[in-house]
Amino acid sequence: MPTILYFAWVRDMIGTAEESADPPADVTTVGALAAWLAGRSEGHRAALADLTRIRAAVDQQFADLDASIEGAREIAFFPPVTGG
Amino acid sequence: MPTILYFAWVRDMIGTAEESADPPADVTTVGALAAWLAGRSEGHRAALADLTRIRAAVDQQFADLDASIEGAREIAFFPPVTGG
Amino acid sequence: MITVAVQQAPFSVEDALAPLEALGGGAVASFVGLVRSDGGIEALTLEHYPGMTEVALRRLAEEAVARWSLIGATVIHRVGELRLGERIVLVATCAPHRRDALDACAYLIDRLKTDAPFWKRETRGGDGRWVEARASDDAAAARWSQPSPQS
Amino acid sequence: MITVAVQQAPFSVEDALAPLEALGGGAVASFVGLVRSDGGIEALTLEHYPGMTEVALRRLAEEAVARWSLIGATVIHRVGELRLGERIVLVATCAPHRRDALDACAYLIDRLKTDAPFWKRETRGGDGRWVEARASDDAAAARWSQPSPQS
Repeated sequence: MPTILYFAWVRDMIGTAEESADPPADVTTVGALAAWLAGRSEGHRAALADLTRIRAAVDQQFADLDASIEGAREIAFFPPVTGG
Repeated sequence: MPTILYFAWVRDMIGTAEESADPPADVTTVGALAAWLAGRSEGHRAALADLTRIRAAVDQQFADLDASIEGAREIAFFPPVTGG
Repeated sequence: MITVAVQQAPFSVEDALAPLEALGGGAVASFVGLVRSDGGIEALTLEHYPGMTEVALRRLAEEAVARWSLIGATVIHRVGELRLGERIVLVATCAPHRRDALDACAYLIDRLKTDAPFWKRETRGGDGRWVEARASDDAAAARWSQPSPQS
Repeated sequence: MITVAVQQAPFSVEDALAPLEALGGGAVASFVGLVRSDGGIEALTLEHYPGMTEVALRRLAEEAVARWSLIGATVIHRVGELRLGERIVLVATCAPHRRDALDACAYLIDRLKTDAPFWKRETRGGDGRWVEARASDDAAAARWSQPSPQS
């Protein structure tokens, strides 16, 4: 059961930085997980409505929406990065 | 009557860092001045024999061999620069 | 030699460069990014993804070291609350040839902007706002993916 | 803001960058060149053309400021006897955009190598020898004469 992390305005909108998730078996990709998480609350829905504005990491590596989440321990959703 | 300056190995070979010169009227360019100075001593001849190895400045601005020395107060001869 | 630090504390450029200078490469290039006022910014808050950040920065540094045969690379990135004029980031490189050090330094800051999990929140007139990513940063990072972009 | 110094004394990178960082540009790039051992060099002696050197360096800095809309540029070059590992030169630039700061920094060190009247004499095994100019330095400086060399 992977840990889900949120950063920056994704976290602000969802209202939590970390939660656990036990998605159904047919949720196998990052994008499918986001869509499934969007049903959890109004905040989740608002934050994850437009996935073009969202980036993700699977086990601390950047991952596309079609990346597999199989066996993942930690999946993070966040806005495009703005460091430096 | 311009002051002539020499730097680096040009100075070492000539044996002086600075001298004055009163070239004849037909010596009007940097290259002609170098050829004329070459006659001053064995050191001058050796240092200024191959002008492809020599760079020059007229009044503290880099100058080509065909640059005019008319009215110049200070003319310098030196090897290609190697700073930085 | 690769050094990566993600820290709240300010850093000294002199101290950051000293280990690179001591490597004997002869050429040390560096870039420092600072909080600038840009239309009334009073402060920046830098958030990051602990754990992933350090790994991402180290990977970027390793790529730079391999691509330009660097002797050393250093990345320091601050997080937390930063005031106007404070240093945010330093990247520095050491190589035997200046062109390698300079190109690798540009590469590191360009890639850091798009490939390390940091997020800026700026404060203006007391109000906070998350900074939007810029297409120009994506373009700057992308130019390093082309073969021989500098030649 | 242009700062040019030709000096025997060592310099601090921290102190050299501080005035540039204080300009509020947000992006400060710098390059430091040091004496490296290169096959047994024990020391370097840097000679220059007093008067002309400062003018030449200031002109290079002015060209960089104009070409990249810099807010500031600093060049410090040491002369006299330098030991292994000592800093020889620092060039640094400040701009609102990192690309301008980085490109102008590369320009300054490339052009300084061919357009400022310094000469290096190296000592190996007690023997002194004037360093020969390198064709690669001419090529590096020449690339800035081409239109839009970086794009």
